[in-house]
Amino acid sequence: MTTATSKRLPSPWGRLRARARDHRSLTILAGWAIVASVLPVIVMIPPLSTFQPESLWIDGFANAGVFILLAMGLNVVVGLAGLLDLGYAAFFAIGSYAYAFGASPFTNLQIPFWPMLLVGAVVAATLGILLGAPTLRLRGDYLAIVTLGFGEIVPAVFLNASAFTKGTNGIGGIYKPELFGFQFTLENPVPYYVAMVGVLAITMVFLYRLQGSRLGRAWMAIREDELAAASSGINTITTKLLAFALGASTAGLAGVFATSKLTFVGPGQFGFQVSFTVLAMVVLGGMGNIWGVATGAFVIYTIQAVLLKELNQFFAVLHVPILQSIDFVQYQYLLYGVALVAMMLLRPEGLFPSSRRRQELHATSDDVADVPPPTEALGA
Amino acid sequence: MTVDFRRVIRPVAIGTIALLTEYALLGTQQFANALTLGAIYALIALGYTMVYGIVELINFAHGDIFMVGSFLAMWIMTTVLGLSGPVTNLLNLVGLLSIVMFATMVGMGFIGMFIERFAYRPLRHAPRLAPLITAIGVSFILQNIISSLFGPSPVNVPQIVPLDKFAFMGGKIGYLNVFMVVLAVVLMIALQLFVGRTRLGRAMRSTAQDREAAELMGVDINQTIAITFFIAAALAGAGGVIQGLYFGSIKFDLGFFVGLKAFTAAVLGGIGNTTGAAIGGFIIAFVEVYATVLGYTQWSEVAVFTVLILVLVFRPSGLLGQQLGERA
Amino acid sequence: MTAAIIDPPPGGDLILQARKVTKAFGGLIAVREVDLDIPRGAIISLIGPNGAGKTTFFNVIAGILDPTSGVVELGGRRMVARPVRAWLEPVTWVLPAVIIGALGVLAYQASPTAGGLIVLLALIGLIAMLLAAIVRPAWYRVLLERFGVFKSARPNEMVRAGIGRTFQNIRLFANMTALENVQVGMHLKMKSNAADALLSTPRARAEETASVASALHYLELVGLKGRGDQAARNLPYGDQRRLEVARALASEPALVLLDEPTAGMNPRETREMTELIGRLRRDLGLSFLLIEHDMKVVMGISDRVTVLDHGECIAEGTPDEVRRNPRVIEAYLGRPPE
Amino acid sequence: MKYGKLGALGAGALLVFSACSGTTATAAPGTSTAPGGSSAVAAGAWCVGGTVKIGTELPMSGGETANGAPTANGVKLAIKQQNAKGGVAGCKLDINVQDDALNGVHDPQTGAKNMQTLVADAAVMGVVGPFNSGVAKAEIPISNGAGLLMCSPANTNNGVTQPPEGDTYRKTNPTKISYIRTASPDSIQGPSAADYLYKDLGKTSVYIIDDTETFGVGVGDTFQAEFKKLGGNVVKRDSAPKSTTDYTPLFTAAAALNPQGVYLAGTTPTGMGLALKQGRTVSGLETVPFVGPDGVADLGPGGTQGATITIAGAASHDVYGTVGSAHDLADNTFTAAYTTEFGGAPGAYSAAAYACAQIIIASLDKASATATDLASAREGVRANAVNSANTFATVLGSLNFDKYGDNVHPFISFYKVDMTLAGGKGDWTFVKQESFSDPNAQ
Repeated sequence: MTTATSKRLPSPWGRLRARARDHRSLTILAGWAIVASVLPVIVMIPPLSTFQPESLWIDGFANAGVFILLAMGLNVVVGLAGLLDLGYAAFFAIGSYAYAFGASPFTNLQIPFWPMLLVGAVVAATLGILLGAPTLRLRGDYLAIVTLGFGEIVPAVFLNASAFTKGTNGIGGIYKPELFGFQFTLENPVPYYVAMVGVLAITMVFLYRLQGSRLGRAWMAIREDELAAASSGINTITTKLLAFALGASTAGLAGVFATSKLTFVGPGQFGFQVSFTVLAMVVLGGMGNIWGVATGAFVIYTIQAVLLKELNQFFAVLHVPILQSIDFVQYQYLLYGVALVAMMLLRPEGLFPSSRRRQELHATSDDVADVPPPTEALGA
Repeated sequence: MTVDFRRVIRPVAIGTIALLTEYALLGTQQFANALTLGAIYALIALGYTMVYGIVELINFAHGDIFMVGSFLAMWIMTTVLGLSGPVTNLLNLVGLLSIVMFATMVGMGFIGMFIERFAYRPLRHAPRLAPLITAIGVSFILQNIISSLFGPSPVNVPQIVPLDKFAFMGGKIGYLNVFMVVLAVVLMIALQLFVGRTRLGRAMRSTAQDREAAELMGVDINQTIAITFFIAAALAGAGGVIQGLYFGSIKFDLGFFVGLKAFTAAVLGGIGNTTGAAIGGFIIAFVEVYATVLGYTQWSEVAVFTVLILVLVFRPSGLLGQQLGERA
Repeated sequence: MTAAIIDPPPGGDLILQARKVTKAFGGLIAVREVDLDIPRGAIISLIGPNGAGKTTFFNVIAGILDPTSGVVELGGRRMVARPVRAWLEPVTWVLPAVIIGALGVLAYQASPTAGGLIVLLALIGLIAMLLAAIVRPAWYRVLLERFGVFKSARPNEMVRAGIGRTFQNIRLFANMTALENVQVGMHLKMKSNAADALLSTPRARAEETASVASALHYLELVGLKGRGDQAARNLPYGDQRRLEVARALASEPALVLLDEPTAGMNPRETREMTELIGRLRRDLGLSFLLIEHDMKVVMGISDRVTVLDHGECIAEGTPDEVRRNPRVIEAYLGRPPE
Repeated sequence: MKYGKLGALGAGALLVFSACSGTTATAAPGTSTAPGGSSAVAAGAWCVGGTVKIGTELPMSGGETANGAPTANGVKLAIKQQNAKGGVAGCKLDINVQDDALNGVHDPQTGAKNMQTLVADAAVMGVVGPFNSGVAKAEIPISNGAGLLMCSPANTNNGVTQPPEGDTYRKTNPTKISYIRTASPDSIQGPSAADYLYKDLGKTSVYIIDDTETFGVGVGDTFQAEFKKLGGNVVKRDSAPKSTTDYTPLFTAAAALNPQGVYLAGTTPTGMGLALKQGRTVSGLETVPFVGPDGVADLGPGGTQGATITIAGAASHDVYGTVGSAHDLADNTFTAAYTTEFGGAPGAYSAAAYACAQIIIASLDKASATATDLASAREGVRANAVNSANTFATVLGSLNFDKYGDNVHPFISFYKVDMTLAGGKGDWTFVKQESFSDPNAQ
């Protein structure tokens, strides 16, 4: 099919696209390299440069990267496998605490950052499987409420098991990353930015490869019709668990990264708001479309963390008398709510819907009625 | 109507035994506390379950509709009726309560319909998660409107029902507690009768079963869904009234967590099933009170969700899930 | 067209054997003590009026429903039956952990560190057993058998054992392309795992290329050549039925269950489908179990026919025998099958 | 931490400021004279652009607006008053408001980003905030590296400043601390309330309920330890998160154990006002004393929006509270000025924020003598503020800070609610005050 398309498009652009399809991983890496080098230039151009200095923009991009990771991970669970997860922040919390335990004065351990990235991902994946296991028999919205419950339980455990987690005080003074003797500092956001772009690019390559693999097809098949997938030989249970595990491991990565940058972790950082925000990013970006989801995350993070916070300044620049007198900081969540509703009403399929998966989660699978769900999952 | 053992006597018997057991374990005072809390959860859970049953939407803004209801009731009592404290004349009290209850329920009903019209109806044929995100957006909007109107601090509600108590079986029970539970039960029965015995109720049930078929049979889908939202929001409004009367203090962000527990209750009982929602509400309240009595208040949320997960692992459609023929 | 009626091969080379299968939903008995043998290479049809329990029987065979009683054997191996001692299974999860945990508590008196480690070990053991229970690897099933526990195979395990199926109301992966639908059917035959995919190993890439070629082959086989790029939901109805057959074939089954393969088809499409089934049996040596309403198809293609009515088997035999059976005629309201 | 009506500019402070302005004042052409101010003065060369800023880093949106907005108002009031006097050494003051709430909840990540923003704004001389200890722990490493002064009006968690934990936040510049706080740490406030309940009120058993927040758990733990040490009996300890709406079951269970008193370890915005209101209605607790830290003793009279007495209403009798500062300087000047300016009573932490602004202004005034540019002025503010030799006269009384940034001479004042005040709505009345030695002296 690929060859057929490239034959039909002899234009340079078409050839480029065809080549990009044939060498997807390289294209992604190159794309990230371009984006990463262009972004710092863009923010030097007014009006963006008037909001905040460049170093803060770069710092913000590194933070946005955390949410892009989260959104790409949740996309595996919700977008590809069709499992509605409302408690995704739990795995973010697990990754964060994993790093705090591995590299802070609290435990007297100082495991280096890079292996901890892997440890965080593995720990989160393991717990993803454990938390996913009881939910395997559940469908749709029952799954949603149980995952929402897990999203509340995990931070509550970190809060209440204070002997092991310092409870509500949180763990501070966490060590910062180091690379070949080069120490990351809080003053200079550039190393974090570069590292984040690297992690993002590699994660995205991995996710695209997974999506195009046997496993990715199995996820999509389960999303489309679980019973038909099982009847085609797919082990729905392990496949779903793998989706939970891979989604959770991405959140674990994000947690380790965010914590190493913030140097502090507390149980209050992982409320339902985080899960909902990430879900909104996935839906807004266009479920199932990896780069669309990444863009959605970037857009929402920028709205939330930059535009809404700088509204006063923005309207001050505009010199509109009435607007200048309003304190927009007070109303930012009202505006955020309005923005969420407006964006969904305008683009219910998301900004960049993946063309063939536009119908996903449309179907309510009425036709399952005559066949009860497989009853053999756990304990039955 | 014949009394069918499976449908009526058995559930009533199980319920009675369960309640008596709870009573024996908790004692009068805590039992009354749990019932009162359960009444509020149940009223909100009904709204979740009705909306879900008919449009398959987790209406995350429903908890905030409950919150708005409590503020509307407070505003009616203080600004419109000029009340500030207990009303001791029983006739006056009944009259005032009816006015507040009626006005709040109708007002909230219209707010519910309004939200449905503008935030959910345009997305009826969109991917299923789109309305979920607008629901979250509506929740933000409602919270922030209330917080800019009434301020972010807790706001006092005139407790027009005197907080007097009477001695009962070794404990002291407030008249208000009794009123709340009775009101909740009356509203639930009224809802059952409405859904089961009226033309509109039939339209709602048929729409929930198969929207297209219902439409072909001449049911006005838009109207039916709007009425569902009206009733759901009105019930949440009733919950808001008693929340204010009982606790005497409300806050713009109280909706989320109460709503979350009510939603849990709805799922626990089998979402789409109104009886299940009511039962779920009381179960959640009892679990919470248990956690408190045992000294693990900070774990009560964990306990609530653990119960939910355990129930769903063994009954994936909730306690009464199959009864209404849930669409897998 | 008429297919040659072959006798069951001697020596009882049965691919599937269902014995006294009963399935009750609450008080309603959908299938009552139905026996069915499918010899290798045979085409067997299951007919009966609507609501006779045909699809329920199908779902039991496919591992979707547990029977109330009775056994389904594949190649002599018991695959589906009522669960036996299922309550013992949770015990196998918890028992090791409880024993090790108790040891740990005892050890805790002597040395807290050792005790703590043993309790940790118990926890890990518990988690491992739970995961094993979910994934059900071979050793776990052997373990269960040793405890005398029996649980029916899951649908995907039935596919692995050699059964492919289609559905009465087409259940394709509507938003995936026809090619991808067939590739999903090949899932079991592919070996690359998540790690292969992440690293894009040569083996994964080779397998992927091979799977495309193979899927195109299956599409061609069912007559969907050149349709591979189309989303399944955009295909015409008849093509969707064919695609479902291609997906079922992709798992390389020995026995294919077809649930009303010609429902809703026009006469030409019906004829093509009938020919396809005959060709597949001839070329690939596959066995078929059909549910079919179109008597022309049934009588023309089947080696043997089983008739269900109200969940009971009322007749079994060659098409001619069944055609003449008075009970069958009666079941079809006196309308004699032509 | 909560000083509602403690208000009042120390008379000394006023004198100091006007004296400073007076000595350096020379009339500057083109600078408008602020109404009521003494005179306009020319800004020194260090004051690039004629304006410097005080940053605020508080939760300003969503559910925590009630914490942040009135606190920031305290800073706005101080800046307005100072500008009316011609600014600091001729340099006008402005404010840089940052909001650390993300989705309506304080967020350390957002706080850290805000701190970066404030560091990047060269005109910011000092920062008032943060509100939450968790946010502070993410921000101090940044301000420590950049040498920007933070003055928290609300943090009380011991670990923020005190070693060993406090050291982990000051790793970049261990000797140049950048963080001070006006409130007494939990280790002083909790035990003093225990002493008061046990010795002064003569109660030997207590029920403790905390709000699971850093502050509540901190004072709850220290209260509990001290009460037990005194020989008292803690009948039950509960933790109820701020999402709790129904406290009745908690108090019903506790009342069965017949406590002679209740300690409300937390703040009114996180539910302790509701807990008081509901706890009173439970049989057996109608008359026992309820004691709370400064999060409960907000010193707001009944009728003020959000004040403990307003929320608890008639249940506010027999309520006692501790406040982590001296009472003797208090008068109503601050409260009056605040009410005039913002049309409502000050919030719980408004006065403390005002005091922080006073410290930054006084330090800047001192630093302006030697400053050559904004950077040196910023460093001067930091060095002056954290120098324990400098004593600042503030609305909270005189403050100076030890090597970890804690107040050298913490005071605890004790208040009780008198229901006859404020027209029958009830108000706090002063009972006594105690001084403590430096919490970090050992």
